[in-house]
Amino acid sequence: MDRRLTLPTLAAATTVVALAIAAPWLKFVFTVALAKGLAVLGILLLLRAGQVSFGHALYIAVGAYTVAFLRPAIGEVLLLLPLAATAGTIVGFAVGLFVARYRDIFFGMLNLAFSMVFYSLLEKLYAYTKGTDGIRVPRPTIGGVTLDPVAYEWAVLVGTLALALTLGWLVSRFLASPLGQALPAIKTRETRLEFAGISAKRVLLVAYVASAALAGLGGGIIACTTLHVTPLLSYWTHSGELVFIAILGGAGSVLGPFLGAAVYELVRVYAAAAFPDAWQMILGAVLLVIILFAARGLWGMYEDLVLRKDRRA
Amino acid sequence: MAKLTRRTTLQAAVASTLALPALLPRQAIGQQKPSEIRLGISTFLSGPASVFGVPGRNAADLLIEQFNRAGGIGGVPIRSIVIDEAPGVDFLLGECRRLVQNEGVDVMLASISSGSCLAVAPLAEQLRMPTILWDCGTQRIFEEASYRYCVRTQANAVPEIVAPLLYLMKIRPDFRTLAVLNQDYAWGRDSWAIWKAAMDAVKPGVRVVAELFPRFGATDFSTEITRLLALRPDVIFSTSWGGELDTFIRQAAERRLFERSTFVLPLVESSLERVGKTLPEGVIVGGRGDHWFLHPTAKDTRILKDFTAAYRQRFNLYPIYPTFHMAQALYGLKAGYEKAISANGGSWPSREQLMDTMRGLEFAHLTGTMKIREDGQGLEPMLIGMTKHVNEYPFPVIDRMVLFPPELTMNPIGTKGLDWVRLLTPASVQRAPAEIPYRA
Amino acid sequence: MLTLEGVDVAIAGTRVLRGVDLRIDHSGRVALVGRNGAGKTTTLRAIMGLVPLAGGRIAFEGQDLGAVPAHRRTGLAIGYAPEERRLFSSFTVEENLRLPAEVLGLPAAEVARRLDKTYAVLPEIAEFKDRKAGGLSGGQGKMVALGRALMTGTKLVLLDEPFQGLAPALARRYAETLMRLREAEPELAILITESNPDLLKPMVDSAYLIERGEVHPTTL
Amino acid sequence: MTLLLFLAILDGLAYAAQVFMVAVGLTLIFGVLRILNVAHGSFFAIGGYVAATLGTWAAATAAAPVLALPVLLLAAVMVGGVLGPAIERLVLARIYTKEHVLQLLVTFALFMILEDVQKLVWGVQPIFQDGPVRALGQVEVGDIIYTAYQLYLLPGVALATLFGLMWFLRRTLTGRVIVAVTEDREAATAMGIDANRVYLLTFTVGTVLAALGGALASPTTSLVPGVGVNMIVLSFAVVATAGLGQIEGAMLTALLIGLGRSVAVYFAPEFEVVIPYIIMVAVLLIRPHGLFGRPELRRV
Amino acid sequence: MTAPLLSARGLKIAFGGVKAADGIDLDIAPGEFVAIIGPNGAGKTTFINMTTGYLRPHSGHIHFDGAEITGRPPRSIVRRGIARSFQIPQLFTEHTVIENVALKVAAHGRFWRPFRPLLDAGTAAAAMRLLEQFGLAGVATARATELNEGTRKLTDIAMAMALRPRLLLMDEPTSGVASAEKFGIMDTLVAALRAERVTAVFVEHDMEVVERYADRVAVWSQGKILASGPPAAVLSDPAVLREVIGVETGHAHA
Repeated sequence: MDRRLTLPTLAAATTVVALAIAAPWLKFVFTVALAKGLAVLGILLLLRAGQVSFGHALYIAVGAYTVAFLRPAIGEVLLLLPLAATAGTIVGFAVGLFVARYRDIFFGMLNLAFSMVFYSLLEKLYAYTKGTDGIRVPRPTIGGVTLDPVAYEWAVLVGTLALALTLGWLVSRFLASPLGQALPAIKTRETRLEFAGISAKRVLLVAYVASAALAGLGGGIIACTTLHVTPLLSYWTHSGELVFIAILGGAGSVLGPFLGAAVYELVRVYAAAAFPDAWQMILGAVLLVIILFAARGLWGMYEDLVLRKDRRA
Repeated sequence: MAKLTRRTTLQAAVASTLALPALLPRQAIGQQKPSEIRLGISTFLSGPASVFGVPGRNAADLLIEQFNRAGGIGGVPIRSIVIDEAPGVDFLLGECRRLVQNEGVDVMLASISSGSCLAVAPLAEQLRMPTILWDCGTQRIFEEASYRYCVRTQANAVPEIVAPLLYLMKIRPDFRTLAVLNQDYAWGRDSWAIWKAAMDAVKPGVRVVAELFPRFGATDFSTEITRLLALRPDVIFSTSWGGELDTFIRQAAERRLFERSTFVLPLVESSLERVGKTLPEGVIVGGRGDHWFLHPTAKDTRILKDFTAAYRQRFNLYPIYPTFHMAQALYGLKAGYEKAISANGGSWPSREQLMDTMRGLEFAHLTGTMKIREDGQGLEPMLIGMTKHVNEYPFPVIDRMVLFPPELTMNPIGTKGLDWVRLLTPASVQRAPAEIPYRA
Repeated sequence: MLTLEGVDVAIAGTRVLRGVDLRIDHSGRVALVGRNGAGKTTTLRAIMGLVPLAGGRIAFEGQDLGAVPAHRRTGLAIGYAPEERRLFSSFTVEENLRLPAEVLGLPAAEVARRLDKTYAVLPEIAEFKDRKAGGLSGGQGKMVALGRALMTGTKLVLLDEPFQGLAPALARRYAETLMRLREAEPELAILITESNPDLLKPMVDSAYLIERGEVHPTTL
Repeated sequence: MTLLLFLAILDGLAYAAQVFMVAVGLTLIFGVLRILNVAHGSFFAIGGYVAATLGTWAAATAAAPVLALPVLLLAAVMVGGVLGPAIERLVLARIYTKEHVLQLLVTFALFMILEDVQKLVWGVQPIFQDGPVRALGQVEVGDIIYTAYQLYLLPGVALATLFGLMWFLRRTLTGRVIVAVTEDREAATAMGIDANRVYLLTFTVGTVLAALGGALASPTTSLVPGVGVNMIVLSFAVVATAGLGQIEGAMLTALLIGLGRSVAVYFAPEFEVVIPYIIMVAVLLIRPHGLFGRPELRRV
Repeated sequence: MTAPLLSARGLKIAFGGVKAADGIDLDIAPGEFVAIIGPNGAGKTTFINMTTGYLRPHSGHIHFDGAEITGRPPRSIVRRGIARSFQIPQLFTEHTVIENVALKVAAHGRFWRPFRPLLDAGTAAAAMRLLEQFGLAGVATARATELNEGTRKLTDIAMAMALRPRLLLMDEPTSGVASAEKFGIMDTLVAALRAERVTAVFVEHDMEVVERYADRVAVWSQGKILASGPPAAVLSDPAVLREVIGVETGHAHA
């Protein structure tokens, strides 16, 4: 892993824990943010290949509903989360086989279509999903231990943080591998890959399945945190939100998604607190400003600051 | 707070996050009389359901001002903090935590969406947060779990659907065919399930000729209307609301569907002013409780007259059922606090004392008095009637009103609504009270 | 009439033109020869304003073209036939011809006059003027591209590798057309790029060699 | 059965007309600017709101029935004429050189902003102005009553828009200039065409069309917060299925979706919601670039 | 004569009426170094595109090492041992030279190991060896965008060599390169090809290069092979001189 990331990573992790100690309500916000960050990490993989999915909320919902459906049978987080990731992987593979053939707008729209079909199913199959009312998830055990609510929240936050660190590290390893390095070729000229004897479709499929698994895991964590899942999780605006976070955080580093997710959630909370009727407008304006004036996102801003400091030193 | 949030930089956001908790050191159980009661309200401020959410919020603003002018509750003024439940459960639960753990909110008034209520109730237990469910309709909440910190100050889906059915049976017992057109989401499905089960119990053999569930948020029902025109069912039942109900009514009126079938619209009270006399006479009207600004027994009371006048003056609209629901929540809260204070010998009650008092509480509100049952469920009558056009108003009024008492329409504690409605009999219809005609 | 002084152009960080000096006089016929990738196309694109200059100056009849946006340059009576033809495939041949003249806002009579003139020089394209440009063969397309350049280029036309990809018979026809043009429009200045200098020998009066983005006068 | 099918087709045509009106502006903008405009739904909604506002004003005047239809067009032109150029110049013009993701997200940001603007201006109460529907009256088909607005006006306007656009793009100079930029921006510039102006014009026309879609929908539907959101997804599906930038394709797709939907409502109502997506996936499986889309030549 | 490594029979393809290949028959023997010359647009690059699977001939067959490869996808053909370089080098601009080469090394070997770094010891060594062979060791850590044209050409060819081909097809290896550099580049790459015993075909416009390096010359004209044979013989053929006049002969430098 890039050594330049070690310090900011540690600083960010410490900040998250410190803030959560100082303000207990942030435990929940940060857990959800980190879980979304995992899904955005997946979006980042696809962005490297120049592809935007406008439907990845699908996999968040797949993960979340996996937890909700299995909770009556399985009461253990350490089992539920891997199952959520597995469900994301399976659905991601099935959908990926289809969408990996398409590029650009078609890729984005097909993902959108699949997520909207899934959303409709969640609403429709009322007998199983309870429709928009959603399914309640009784608090599961962690490692066989039934924790009190506060301890549980801490455990989920710390666990998610650990997962974010581990998976962030793994994704950065992945991006440094030949497979990861081949992703940009899909963005520019994928025939180059074909002439190197490599199927661009398969490269994209691998990234796609990985992104689905990450989003599935993120969805599982969200279900274990909110303890209530609704079909809204898979609505297309939530997919747009994931892409938004990816750009906000910056696609240049694996820290970007988590940085973006945390800032997104905080901006939304404070915008909603200050302007309950117009928080969406504030978020839109933030996004607009980022794209127009700092297209490399928050991580890009950080890099610029640090680089400038380095140059001065 | 406002100053902090206006800063937009990351640093400021982080800094303010750090600073906020320190600003508000509060004890979990405040036995001392607080300087203010902080009231968190979750409601829809965006999206289609803001048709209900914003009137609810408006009612809260109006009543809280009134309460505070009169000395608040037990001498303590109320301050409300409103949050938007539109972005979804994950956001709402974060906001609730923020309100409780950061803003030091004393009481929550939770949610319009049933999904939100189902998610918030367990959190309320966890945070020991007194919570009043002010508008959501699902009967699942108190049937599937028991909560110490949650009560509901209105009825639920069961009486809201059973009452119009009993009314239909009374007014037009001879119908043979029926079609349903509901929004395709939990409420639309739930309310149909209740209706169907109850109808099969009180009048077996009715043929359901079409079950139409157009997409939630649909903007066009002309295909559905063509089909209904062709099928000519005796009765068309729809629990749709908001813009979709308005659209359905307009499109149905333009194509004279009202001339062919009897409509049962249990939520149409909230659309009357908007659709105006496009809605013909003879449509069965409900409003999720006994809410109407011309409530037959309360319309001449000071409290309702003043409220309607003040609301109209401020918002240029007549109050609709969500405003009444909000009022019930606030009157209930006030009554609960006051009773708990006096039971506590004049000193400020703990959260637990407050919530214990809320159970079994009877309190007066805009249209009468209501009671909160031991399980936390509110009991209120159901006002069902039929549209009538009069000169005094540019929109239909409700005539031939029947006020169904809760005993007739609400399942007892410990039963499940969907099971209980199957036990209804044709005799239930006979027990309905007498009609009250509209009087100007 | 047209002068390039010290023109530098960089594309994606690579310098493609380095200090190009080039000059075309009134009614001059100039060849710019060089291999593929030497910078011929970029030179013409720079004249048309389609790539930004990294340095230097291009002037047409004394006017600095730096102040003239790309889409105004046909209005100076410059015509341009790009490499690869680049006709609008859903238009008919005549629509392709008319477009640049109509965009200039020329009166209908003037457009018709220029069209007649173009058909006079290129009689063969009049035969298929109602066909869609997308269905033309390579040689036909080249002819139409030339015709389209003539519709606005009443003072100067820039022809980018007109012979590339043409079969010898077609190349000969195209060369004959250029000779005919020379007689019909003696005042017209022409800049032709080509990798094969011998083809141009009979029809130009001066030549430049371009190599690695550097331009030198040469003789053919 | 035959009658049912016939009715289903009538309903389908009316619905297809609405779908086409929403999608056509989007597809036009995409064809020229290569930007998939998420804010399109907001233009639809604002067009509807302005039409309803103007309609309410018109209804109060003496010439109410005469004005009912022209105000719809007026609203569309007002909304498109103001919002289109403003957004194109102030925002989009700055991002043409940036990545597609960013272009898409910029319009997403605009959508978020406009969504709240619309709420702040018109509030949350459903707004309904059915003057135009009433002005045109009813039509009976068998014993089924239709509104003339639905049966004649909507399909009529859709056809007029389709043929008008085709005529405009093929027969007028401005139209051909737009097509030229669509085909080859650089060659068009070299032919003296100011591509920036074409972008401005196209975006404005697209915005007017979106607003017109909203204005035409306003007499038959309630305007509520979020009314634009649903339109976006639907029109995206149409554009992708049609083949990007294909106006005739958009019409054909709208017909497929309209007929598919109404047949579903009659015979399998549970499938109604997913019809557009099923059609989209099915079409793209067989034709990966959409019904009328052409594969762009891959570069070596 | 040994069996040909590559054998093309009756290849035909046309684009919008232009016949880029109109019955091409061509055999390449193992170890040969064959130049393809001809005017622009004669179909030389099209031949490479068909042989590497990028284009499918409308008719005709291509055999490589005895097996038919006509119409197979590029990646399958690469796996069989045919690599190519490009007239415009296809480098990953955001990567360094060694990363570019390493990616191709990995593509040939351990591509599908998702968590092994691109520049692990084995891959880096293999890439470095190639860079040394092509005299590129000095620019190993330079970004692809910082290179001059000649170096980019060599990098592109080194990348093709990283796929360990038996046949290498090069599209104008010296185009865009200054004349002063061209022989240096050709020396380097011919030495590398010989060292690895790779058969090669290259499209070229520069007759000096062709005369000096090619074992055999095939002259392309209008989709047909006009002549084929040793450079000295072919390039003195008057028919070739007339038809292939488009090829720069050097006198323009005067």
